Amino acid sequence: MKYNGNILLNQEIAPNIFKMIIQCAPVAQNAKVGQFVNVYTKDKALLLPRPISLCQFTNDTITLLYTVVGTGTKEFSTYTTADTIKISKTLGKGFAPQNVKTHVIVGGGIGIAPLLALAEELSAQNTNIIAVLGYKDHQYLVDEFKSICNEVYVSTDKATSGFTGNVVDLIKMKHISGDYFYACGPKPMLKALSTHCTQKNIPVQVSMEERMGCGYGACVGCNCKVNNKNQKVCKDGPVFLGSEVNWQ
Amino acid sequence: MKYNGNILLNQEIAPNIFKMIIQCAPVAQNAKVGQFVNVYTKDKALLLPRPISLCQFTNDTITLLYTVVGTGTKEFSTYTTADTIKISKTLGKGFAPQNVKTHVIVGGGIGIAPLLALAEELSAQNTNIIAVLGYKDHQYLVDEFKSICNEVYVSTDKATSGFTGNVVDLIKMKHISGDYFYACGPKPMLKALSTHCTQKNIPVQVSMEERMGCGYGACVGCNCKVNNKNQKVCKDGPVFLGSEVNWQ
Amino acid sequence: MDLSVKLGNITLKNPIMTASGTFSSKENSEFIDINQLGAVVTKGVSTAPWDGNPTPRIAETYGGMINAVGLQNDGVDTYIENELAFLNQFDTIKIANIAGRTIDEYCEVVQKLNNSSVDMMEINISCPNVKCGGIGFGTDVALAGEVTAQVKKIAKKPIIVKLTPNVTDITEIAKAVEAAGADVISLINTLLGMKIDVHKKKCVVANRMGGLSGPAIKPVAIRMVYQVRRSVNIPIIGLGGIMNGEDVAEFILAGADAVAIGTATLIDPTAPIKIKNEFSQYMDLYNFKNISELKSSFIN
Amino acid sequence: MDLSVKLGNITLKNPIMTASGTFSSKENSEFIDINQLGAVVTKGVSTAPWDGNPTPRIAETYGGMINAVGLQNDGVDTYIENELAFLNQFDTIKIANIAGRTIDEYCEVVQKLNNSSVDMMEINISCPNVKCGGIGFGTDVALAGEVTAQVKKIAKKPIIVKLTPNVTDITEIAKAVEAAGADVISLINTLLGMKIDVHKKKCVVANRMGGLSGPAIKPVAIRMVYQVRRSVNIPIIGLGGIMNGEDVAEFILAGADAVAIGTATLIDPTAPIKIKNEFSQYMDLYNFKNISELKSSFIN
Ligand SMILES: Cc1cc2nc3c(=O)[nH]c(=O)nc-3n(C[C@H](O)[C@H](O)[C@H](O)COP(=O)(O)OP(=O)(O)OC[C@H]3O[C@@H](n4cnc5c(N)ncnc54)[C@H](O)[C@@H]3O)c2cc1C
Ligand SMILES: Cc1cc2nc3c(=O)[nH]c(=O)nc-3n(C[C@H](O)[C@H](O)[C@H](O)COP(=O)(O)OP(=O)(O)OC[C@H]3O[C@@H](n4cnc5c(N)ncnc54)[C@H](O)[C@@H]3O)c2cc1C
Ligand SMILES: Cc1cc2nc3c(=O)[nH]c(=O)nc-3n(C[C@H](O)[C@H](O)[C@H](O)COP(=O)(O)O)c2cc1C
Ligand SMILES: Cc1cc2nc3c(=O)[nH]c(=O)nc-3n(C[C@H](O)[C@H](O)[C@H](O)COP(=O)(O)O)c2cc1C
Ligand code: FES
Ligand code: FES
Repeated sequence: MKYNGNILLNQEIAPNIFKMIIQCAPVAQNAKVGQFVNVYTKDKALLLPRPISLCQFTNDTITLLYTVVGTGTKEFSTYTTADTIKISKTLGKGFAPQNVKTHVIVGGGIGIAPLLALAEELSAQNTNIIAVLGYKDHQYLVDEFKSICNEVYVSTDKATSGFTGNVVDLIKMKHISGDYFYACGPKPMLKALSTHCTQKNIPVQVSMEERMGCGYGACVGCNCKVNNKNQKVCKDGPVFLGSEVNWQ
Repeated sequence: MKYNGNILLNQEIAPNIFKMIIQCAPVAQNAKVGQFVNVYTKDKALLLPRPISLCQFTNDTITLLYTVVGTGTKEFSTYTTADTIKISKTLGKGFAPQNVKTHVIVGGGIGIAPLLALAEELSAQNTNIIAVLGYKDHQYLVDEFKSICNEVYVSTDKATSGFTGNVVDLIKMKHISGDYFYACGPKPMLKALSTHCTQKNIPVQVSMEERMGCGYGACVGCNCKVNNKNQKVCKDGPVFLGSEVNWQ
Repeated sequence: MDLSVKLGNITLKNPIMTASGTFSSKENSEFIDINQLGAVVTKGVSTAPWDGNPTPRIAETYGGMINAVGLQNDGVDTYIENELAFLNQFDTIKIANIAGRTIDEYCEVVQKLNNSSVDMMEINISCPNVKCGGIGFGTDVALAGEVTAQVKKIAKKPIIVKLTPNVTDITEIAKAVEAAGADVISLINTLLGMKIDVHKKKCVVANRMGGLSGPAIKPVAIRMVYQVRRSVNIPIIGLGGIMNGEDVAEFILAGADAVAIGTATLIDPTAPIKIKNEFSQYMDLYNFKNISELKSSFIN
Repeated sequence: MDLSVKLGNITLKNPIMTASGTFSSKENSEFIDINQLGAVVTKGVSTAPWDGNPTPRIAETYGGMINAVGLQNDGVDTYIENELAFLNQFDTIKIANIAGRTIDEYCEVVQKLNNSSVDMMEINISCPNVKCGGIGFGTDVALAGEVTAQVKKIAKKPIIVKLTPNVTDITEIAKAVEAAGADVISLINTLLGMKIDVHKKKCVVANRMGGLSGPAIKPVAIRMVYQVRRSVNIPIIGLGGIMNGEDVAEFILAGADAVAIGTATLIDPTAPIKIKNEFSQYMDLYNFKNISELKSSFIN
């Protein structure tokens, strides 16, 4: 089932990174942090929907942040507020916000997007939130995180500002720690962070990414071994406990 | 090579029949009566261009008349003046207007469209033009023909107005004749008219239609036997002498 | 309008089935009413659990997709306990799709399903034959007949044999499985395909090659259904690239008795019902009162 | 950047060729500069004129097209007088595509072209073999080898054998034609397909079945080039669904030495040049200095 959404905003917020706000109450109503939607292209040569995480949401809107990497995301980047967009309902099991004193949120690249909704939800509790954000070069969402987090650390691969290197190195160097970690980003980052957290005996929820066919659990395309069992990233995840993922 | 045209008008002039005026000087400049253009769809599931005849043209515009029959023409019917449309240069050898006293123009259905440009060109000569137009039920372009032809006869398959039946029967019944015939329409009509003209010893140019691949002479998809030789409708035609077509 | 069709002794309330591997009963039931389907074909099941291929398993192609799931499944026992038990609540025909690497493996699954609630079993002969060095059962006339005959010997439910299109002459294989006792033939499975990422300079799916499905392959499927319809007398389930109601009609005109929806369901979980409704409208448009009327309207 | 490639002894200035039957030298020369092409492959030519199939010959499918032209051509004598004479003015490699219903017919055409200006000849073994009851030369290992061997015996120019994808195992056919002396292999020809008009209730093309081409079939072509590259040592011309410069790179990464543009040229007569330019840009983007660098960048 496809829902029609109205585009309220579609703006390039950093080179090749777009922020799109879609008005679609039936979809937004059921949104949970860490979920994603399947976004359909108009280009009929492309059959499969594009999974994009919820960056933020309200009662009747969802906000997506996407990098233009191929034909589909290039198409999305051309949409204006005159266009409508077809999306699925929200899919997947998102993050499970914990009840602890200090949360550490770790994002790499476009994986930072879904963590904003998480930070917003956590900020409703009266707890400490530390965000560690890693970028290739250009930064985005840093201000949004700063306005709701107690501490925000930034690293870039290229020396643009802040720490140069990857987020896990930054965490180690600055001894950033807390009671619970949440992360989203490239697999090597998630793996390194999981290893780090497991050593320190701190639980970490990681949002995994895998090439998807259907996004709702029918095709078994997005397999991930968790606790030695085959799990569907789209349906059983995308969020798993880092300590339980069978990293390869 | 595809040209970008601006849509100046796209209007339903009869049920399912649309008139589209496209501004595209490089294409319009070389237009000849009886030629067609390849029109490209935006729908990428459809690869092949749609051949549509020139109904009229000026120095910088071409006018197309098209029936909505399938996916491609349905897409065209949704275009507005905000859209651009991709077309080829004008293709094919069109009608060869003759220098005679009385011209008879015979059109059936959407085949009437390219005959308007022909009538306009012939009307520049100071000669007699008789038009015989056959419709299923709803009529279009009749006023345009009336304003430039000396006589206009109309037939409809369903008794809406004028003669009920096909154009060839009408021609026979009313003894419509002249020095030279030009025709465009469904194959059975062209065949019957050619037989009639050959009997009466009057030359007739017929514009043939065949399912096309390329429209410019590369694929040999649009074969038609003329004078016992294989001819390409798109390149050697679409207009042939009715007496030379090997009718099947 | 009567949309019911018969596959041998089994009557389907309408010709719309799901295609194996593209429909998950629990997941899809959240989107559609399974009672409205002619039949549900579940994903390939083997004796013991299979792990499938490494990821990525999916690639997108022009008008199609490639999958190399590698028949990952939890084995027939879990299948009976979970998916089949779940399906029992619905009023539809239940068809198990069976995978195996040897004839014995196929037979073992059939044996276990004989006393289950499945109505029919579909033998997927695209699996590699381990004994014959990995050559597919479905690409060899003798092996295709052999696996069919052995399965038929023990099966207590009607047997559908699902053919692969990756063969020189589909009619030879179809005739062999009919001669060996198949009750129904289904076709086509996926075409073997590959996609290379020109930026990463490597194959998109980890397994390199995979199965091409979707509307891109429909002309091959229609051709094969047409050829097989003129070569055998048993019913045919047609599939490959069905995206809408007219595609269903095209398969039935080509000679199919029922059809299955695959890739379309992955794109949109409600596709089988949407397509069923469109097909009803098509039947209405031409005033066909039943499927035979449509079928016999074909002008050969 | 050096785009030149070698097919045996013959050097092409770039890997972009035209695909047989989708390019007409005179017609296309009105749109593009033929001198810029690596090679021109002309449409199938036979001993005597062939009439081809009745119309309609063309159908459109999702991301592809079906053609059943039926190798209509005016015979080899007219070909030499007209198209070849016209092509002589251009600085490009000229390749004749040869059709035949018997080995003798193939040989007769080869004989006549031996003393012409063609640089290479491409044997299209998808034609039905009249002697063996219409079975295609290209679908039978022995016949494929036989026609290649006979042609090679008399040919004074390098011989390309063009394979059909409608086979169970393309590598067997490829190995047979290599063993029989083929200098180059080209693949793929079209997949056998069919389309039915659900409103008219009949096949869209008069011949019922036809050849499916276009981007829809590219994954099958890539897979076969990949397989054949790992089975034979002679050069490969890859084709099937190439629409842009990245598609060219994909074929070369899969193992092709040169590529041919088919359906894309029918859609847009300037396609071969447009695609060549896009491919140059791709080479530039990754700083490849020649085709071998691209080829060996493939991560297997
Ligand atoms: C659960 C999930 C959530 C995601 N959330 C976001 C998000 O919030 N923002 C965002 O920008 N991207 C997100 N992605 C990735 C996004 O889905 C892909 O970037 C997108 O589908 C690419 O589409 P395309 O047509 O532009 O690229 P294509 O033309 O399809 O491919 C271009 C390149 O992109 C890569 N790619 C394509 N599809 C995927 C995929 N499904 N996963 C990973 N890489 C892929 C491949 O390397 C390919 O070579 C998410 C993916 C998943 C699985
Ligand atoms: C030289 C030439 C000039 C033409 N001029 C006109 C014109 O001025 N106005 C106009 O309305 N139409 C014209 N046509 C026909 C027009 O090209 C087709 O109606 C159009 O391509 C259909 O496209 P579609 O995507 O809507 O239909 P599709 O979805 O492709 O097909 C729907 C149905 O339309 C018919 N059809 C499709 N393509 C053709 C074709 N090339 N020729 C005949 N029938 C076809 C078939 O019966 C098919 O079942 C012309 C055709 C030719 C060859
Ligand atoms: C992700 C995926 C998994 C599949 N798994 C199976 C399977 O387990 N058994 C089987 O017989 N066919 C399987 N198939 C093939 C489909 O059932 C069907 O034959 C094929 O996809 C063509 O139909 P379509 O074009 O409608 O998808 C699978 C196809 C896909 C796309
Ligand atoms: C209209 C048409 C005519 C063709 N004629 C020939 C031919 O005469 N000889 C031949 O070997 N291949 C012929 N082919 C096949 C093409 O050369 C090519 O192998 C096939 O179309 C796949 O490439 P593509 O997808 O780029 O079109 C023809 C293809 C088309 C579409
Ligand atoms: S993407 Fe299909 S099961 Fe996850
Ligand atoms: S349509 Fe291709 S030659 Fe006429």
